[in-house]
Amino acid sequence: NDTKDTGGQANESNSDGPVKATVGVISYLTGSGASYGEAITNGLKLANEELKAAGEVDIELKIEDSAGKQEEALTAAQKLMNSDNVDAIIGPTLSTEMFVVGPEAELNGVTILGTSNTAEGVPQLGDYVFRNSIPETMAIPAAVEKAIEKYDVKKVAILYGNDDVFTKAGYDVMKQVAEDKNLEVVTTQTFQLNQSDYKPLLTKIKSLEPDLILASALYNEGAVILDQARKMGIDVPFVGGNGFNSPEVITIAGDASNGLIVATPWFAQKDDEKVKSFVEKYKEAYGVEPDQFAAQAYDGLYLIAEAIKNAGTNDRDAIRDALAEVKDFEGVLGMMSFDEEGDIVMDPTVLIIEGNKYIEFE
Amino acid sequence: MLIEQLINGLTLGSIYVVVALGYTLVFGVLNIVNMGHGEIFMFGAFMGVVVTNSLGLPLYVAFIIAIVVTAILGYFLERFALRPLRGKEGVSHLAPLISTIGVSIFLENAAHHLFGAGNKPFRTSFSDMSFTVGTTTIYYVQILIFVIAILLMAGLMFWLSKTKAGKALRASAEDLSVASLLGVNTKRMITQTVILASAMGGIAGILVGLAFNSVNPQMGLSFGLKGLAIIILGGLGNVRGAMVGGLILGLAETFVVAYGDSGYRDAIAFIAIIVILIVRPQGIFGTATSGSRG
Amino acid sequence: MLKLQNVSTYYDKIQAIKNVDIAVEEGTVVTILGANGAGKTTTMNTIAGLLKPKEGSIHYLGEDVTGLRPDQLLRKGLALVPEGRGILSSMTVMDNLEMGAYHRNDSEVGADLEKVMKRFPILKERKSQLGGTLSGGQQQMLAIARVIMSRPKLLLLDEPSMGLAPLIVADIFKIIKEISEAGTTVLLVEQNARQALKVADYGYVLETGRVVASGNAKELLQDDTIQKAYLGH
Amino acid sequence: MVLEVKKISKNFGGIQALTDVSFSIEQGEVIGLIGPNGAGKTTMFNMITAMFPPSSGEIIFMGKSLSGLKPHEITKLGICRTFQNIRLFSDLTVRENVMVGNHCRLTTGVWQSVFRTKHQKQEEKKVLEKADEILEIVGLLEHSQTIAKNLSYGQQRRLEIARALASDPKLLLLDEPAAGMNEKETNDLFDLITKIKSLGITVLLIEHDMPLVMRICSRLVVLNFGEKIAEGTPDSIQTNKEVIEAYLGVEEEEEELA
Amino acid sequence: MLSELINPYYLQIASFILLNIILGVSIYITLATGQLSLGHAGFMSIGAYTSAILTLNHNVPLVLGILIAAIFTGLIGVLIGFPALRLQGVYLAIATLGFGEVIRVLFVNWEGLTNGAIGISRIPHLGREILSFSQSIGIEPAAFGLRNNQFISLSVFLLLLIISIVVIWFFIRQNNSRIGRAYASIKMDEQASEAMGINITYYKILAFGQGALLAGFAGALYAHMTAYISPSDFDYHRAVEILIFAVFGGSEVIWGPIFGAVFLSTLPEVLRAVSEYRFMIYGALIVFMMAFRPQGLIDMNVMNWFKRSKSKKKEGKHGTGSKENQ
Ligand SMILES: Nc1ncnc2c1ncn2[C@@H]1O[C@H](COP(=O)(O)OP(=O)(O)OP(=O)(O)O)[C@@H](O)[C@H]1O
Ligand SMILES: Nc1ncnc2c1ncn2[C@@H]1O[C@H](COP(=O)(O)OP(=O)(O)OP(=O)(O)O)[C@@H](O)[C@H]1O
Ligand SMILES: [Mg+2]
Ligand SMILES: [Mg+2]
Repeated sequence: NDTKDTGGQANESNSDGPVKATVGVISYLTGSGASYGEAITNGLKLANEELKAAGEVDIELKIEDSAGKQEEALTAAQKLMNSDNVDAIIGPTLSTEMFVVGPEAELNGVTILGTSNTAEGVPQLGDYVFRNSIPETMAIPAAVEKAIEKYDVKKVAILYGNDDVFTKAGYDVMKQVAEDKNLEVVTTQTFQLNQSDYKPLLTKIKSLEPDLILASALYNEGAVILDQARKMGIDVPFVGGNGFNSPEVITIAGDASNGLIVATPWFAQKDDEKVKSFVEKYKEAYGVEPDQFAAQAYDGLYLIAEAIKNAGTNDRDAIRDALAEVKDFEGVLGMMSFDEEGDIVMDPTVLIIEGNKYIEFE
Repeated sequence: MLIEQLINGLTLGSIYVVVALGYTLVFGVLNIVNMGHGEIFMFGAFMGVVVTNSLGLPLYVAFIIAIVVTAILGYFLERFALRPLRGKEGVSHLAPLISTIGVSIFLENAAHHLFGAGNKPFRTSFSDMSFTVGTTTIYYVQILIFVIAILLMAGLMFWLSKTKAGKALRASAEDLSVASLLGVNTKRMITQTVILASAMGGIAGILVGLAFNSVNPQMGLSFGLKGLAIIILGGLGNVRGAMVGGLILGLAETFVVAYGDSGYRDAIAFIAIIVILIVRPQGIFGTATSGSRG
Repeated sequence: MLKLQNVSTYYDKIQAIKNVDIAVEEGTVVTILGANGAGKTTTMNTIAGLLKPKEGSIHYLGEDVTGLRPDQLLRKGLALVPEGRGILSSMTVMDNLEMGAYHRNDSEVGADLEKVMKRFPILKERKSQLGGTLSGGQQQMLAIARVIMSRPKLLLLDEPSMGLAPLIVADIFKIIKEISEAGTTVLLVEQNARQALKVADYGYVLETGRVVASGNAKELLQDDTIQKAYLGH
Repeated sequence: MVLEVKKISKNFGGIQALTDVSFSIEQGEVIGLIGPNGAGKTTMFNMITAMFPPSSGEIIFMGKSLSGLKPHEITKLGICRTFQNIRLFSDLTVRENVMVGNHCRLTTGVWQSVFRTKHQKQEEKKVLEKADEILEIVGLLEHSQTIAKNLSYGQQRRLEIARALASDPKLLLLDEPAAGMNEKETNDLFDLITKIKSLGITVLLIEHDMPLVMRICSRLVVLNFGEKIAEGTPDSIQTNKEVIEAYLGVEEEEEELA
Repeated sequence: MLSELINPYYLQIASFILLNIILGVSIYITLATGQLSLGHAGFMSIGAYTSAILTLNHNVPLVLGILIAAIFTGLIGVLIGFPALRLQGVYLAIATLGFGEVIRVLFVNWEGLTNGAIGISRIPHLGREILSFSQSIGIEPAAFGLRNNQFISLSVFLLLLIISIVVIWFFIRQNNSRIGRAYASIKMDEQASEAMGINITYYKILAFGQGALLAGFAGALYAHMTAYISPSDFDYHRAVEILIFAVFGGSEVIWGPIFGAVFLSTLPEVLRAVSEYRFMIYGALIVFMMAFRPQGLIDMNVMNWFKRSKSKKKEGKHGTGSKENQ
């Protein structure tokens, strides 16, 4: 309802129909991370349908694949900026890609909004670089704090994927948090993308009897880790990072997923009209529950649309300025604003999986 | 913990063995490293998922379907990626390597479309069955995997060294036209070999699904690379070498994680082969073929 | 027994033999002579099924066998010892001999093995040595012993005396005679024209892929032009 | 003395290919190395050219021991060989094959090659001339642009000799150059070896073609089962009982020489 | 006017194609002596990291950083070349693949130096450095009627174009010389080459070193073209991609890998429209290609044909490759 209000303000500027704009999307659509890209583009498409129907802005999405590779992301960005002359860009999916594309967008003066980049330093790439995904520095401490409160944690084991930016960045935060909270780290173990066998490291962790396991993993690996850990008799709770948070965890690990604590901007079961309607529509359109990637992308496009609306034009600079101005925007993720650097400001929710469901962790 | 890790290592090693045997067999006969084998193995694993989870059929059906499907894939691989290269003038020895890499790229991406990019659960009641000795829990799956690895190896070894067909296979490996002059139907022999190796990949795929509950389109690459390292470790085309190499690698990886730095786990295989190749270029069990003579 | 009619074989676009007609009667020894590159090996490989003729037909034992594979022909009793011997160099001498009997299922394989070992004692001595490490002459022995193991009805030999010591060359020709006397028909390609014509009943002369002369071996041996071209007089 | 072979033995994992073989070669000789198949003749070539190290013994070339040298160093010293199974660089042209043979007499390095210095240009010119000169000698000049694998067998044999000659050898080792040749081609080969001899190059020849060997060699060394069983002039070898028994055979010998 | 024509998108693609050409040539050089290396992604990463670390942490000028990186990688190549001598064919391929993987794992774990999986960002960017340099000497892109981003893309493209031409020229010259003949003969028959007086140890290592140097050089350029590198940029897929350039285009003549790099780097762009299926198409194409032209698209015959049709215009000279039998 808030959206409608803000929308109302902008209406005056486009008396002669909706503001037209082209938004480029760089997404990871082929290759091992295609599932992320798929969720993102689904979220975007859904948002755009709604926006079109609302009729205040008329956005055309130009979606390009980056295959998760920097060069391809860069080429895609160049294509969008210089051939398709888009007015703003959403994406790319990976922080590594953003590191390459961000400066180039800055140079071209095109606003770029990351909806899934959680590594440190992304908004700092330039004035035109924004993100609406919460960084791990925000999510992980929130989750760990709550877990410590509840379970009286003294000893933790840390587990992380060391060959991936996302999980490695998450680990750096976990290490810091453990230090800040005076937790004893009994062991730190690493694994690699697409690994199948986690038994050796879990066996070791089990023998050290931690009270809590901090696991910086993407859900793909994380779910398998949970499954193998529970089978082995490790029943302490897990705290995961952003990437661990996905309904897929429950699909893959089943009962074993219970006890996973994550802090997330996105909670599909939230008692909120917007969220409910989004989840419903998304399920209807794509047959699965939206994960945070879809939700962040969905909100991302709304944010861009808001900026375009407020700018009242598709001028690249005007869009940037308008986006920086966005305050307390109500999306499916919650209330969002940007700080000076272009990073998101919002409160994450801490969730735990219980009874094969995400519920709010109190 | 030592015993548990030992079991972990043996389980992993046994899976590596079954993957590596597929490579070894094809290399032994065709002198070709079949880079598509890993992806065929991955398809085997997905068959397990589809049959047990999506269709809800029992495990043994999964084995059968996986074997059939991977055998068919093997046939196509031979038919389209290997046969056209055979007996052609001016074919560099890299050509089959590249064309099977083409197959692997194709299959991996096809799997993305067919099954989705992420992990798929592979849960069967059998994979939860276990017994406990002292403080150690042993799963029946682990025993099954070990037994299958041993059986396949023993069967292959017997077949290659003791049977007529095995000898014919080795003859074909060395010189196709000579083998055919000696009465071997080389075309059929080769097709059968690739099919057999692929079916073994299918079995390996299911075993991985059972053991780790982790099936994804990328597993072909990660296991495939290990498989390659193993056949080099054990000596190309050597069945016993594949067995020993696989078990050693499984144990080594496990113990690096248990007592060393888990960050280097993926490097172990290759550090080992680099060392082995420098010390013993023909692999642990490879026989030094005296170079061509003057 | 064997009849080539109008056979032409190509390597890609290069025609190696042109409209070749050759006939081999049962129980005889027939030799094909010709300079280097004349197409002798091509002819032999075409007969044995290693190469597919582009034109013409091959009849063997009254049956059209054009285009059959070598293994199918071997089952019909047609065997070739290829140029360069075709030893399986990473297999032992014993394995090589056993591979000779690959297509046989009868019970006499063991006895045959004994027989050839007796005929070629050096092979018995070296039976677990790898084929590739034998010297040239030893390899030739092995190749012949191996083909005997397959009990051919028609035996094609491509330059069996190449690179062999005089004593062994004599031995080889003696063996060819023996094989022939034991009832096997032999088609022989030789550089050693004189000796080949001596053991042969009939001869063909190939020149740049064509049959330019043929006739009774004794007559060819006396023929002037043949003498000039191939016998070095 | 050009070459002195001193008590060379070679054992291949149990197979004694050579046992204490000694002989020597004088400047300008054509010497024959003969013996039954498997006697160790090719192995002797492999010892001289360091393809394999000998198990024991020493080889002296022009007063210098060859022990521990690499094959290419030996070529540089002035020994070059041909192979029993032809081993040409099959995708190179005839001329290029010969030019490769001359490699060890050239000195241009990477930079000179790329920047085409004067020195490089001169060398290249010289090597081209030299290649054509040698091709003329072996009678392959008209085929200089042909790809080696497209040559006929006899021509390939001659190209191998040409390639070896390009390295300016003092001693040339020929391993069964007449194998697979008919009598006419063998006669041409005789002429070629005579020509080589007249260039002052010493030749060590392995050959089973007895008429050729007897005509061209001034001396013969006979191996049997890795041991030297005789040495001497062709006449004395032909009548040597042991050689006849092991190698030449009785009847055949008469016929061959008829 | 000019600014209408210069589209950074196309220049970007073209620059990456040029980079791939250099990589293709780098693998061609090692292949020229018959050594198949799947370790070029590893060499590339060594070059990339060396130059990135030097320029970023030690304030080494960009040009110097790239050169040092290339030479350093070349030296590593020489070191690897020695054990590689003992290996042949598939053994060498897999051992070098292993080398690449070991390097990658090392870079993942050696956080103090490489920042681990997070990678190194804010590496001096080639184009942006050129821009600030030219601005410092008073040349503004606007003087040519260009926007800054156009100027950057254009200058990177031109620089790479010059480098590629020099590299190709260098190796063509080398090929048509004593060195090239030695390489070719080693590729065909090592033992025979040795017997003909060629120091195969020297040349094989030289080739391996040259290949590594070139891959390291390309890696350094890559680091400064994207301004960000992480270990996963140099994984198995990269190694295979480089090899495929050479084999797809043809590894007999230098134009093969060049053509392969151009064709295969353009393909994904062309297939953007069907981007979901492009890798399937890519894979199928490789299989198809090998079945019909296993020697690669450009081989000796194609080159001879080119040469012949050229020389035919000059004079009616006799062609090569025809059969001349007696
Ligand atoms: N694989 C091949 N590809 C192309 N041409 C070939 C091939 N094999 C043989 N030839 C050509 O075919 C012709 C006949 O060759 P073939 O080997 O049949 O001759 P040959 O009479 O057996 O000679 P030799 O006495 O040297 O064995 C020759 O011109 C030869 O160059
Ligand atoms: N690399 C090797 N490994 C094992 N045995 C070998 C090797 N090379 C040669 N031999 C053995 O050494 C012996 C001598 O072989 P060599 O090739 O020198 O004979 P040769 O005199 O050249 O015979 P031919 O005239 O048949 O070529 C043979 O018994 C052979 O089996
Ligand atoms: Mg022939
Ligand atoms: Mg010999």
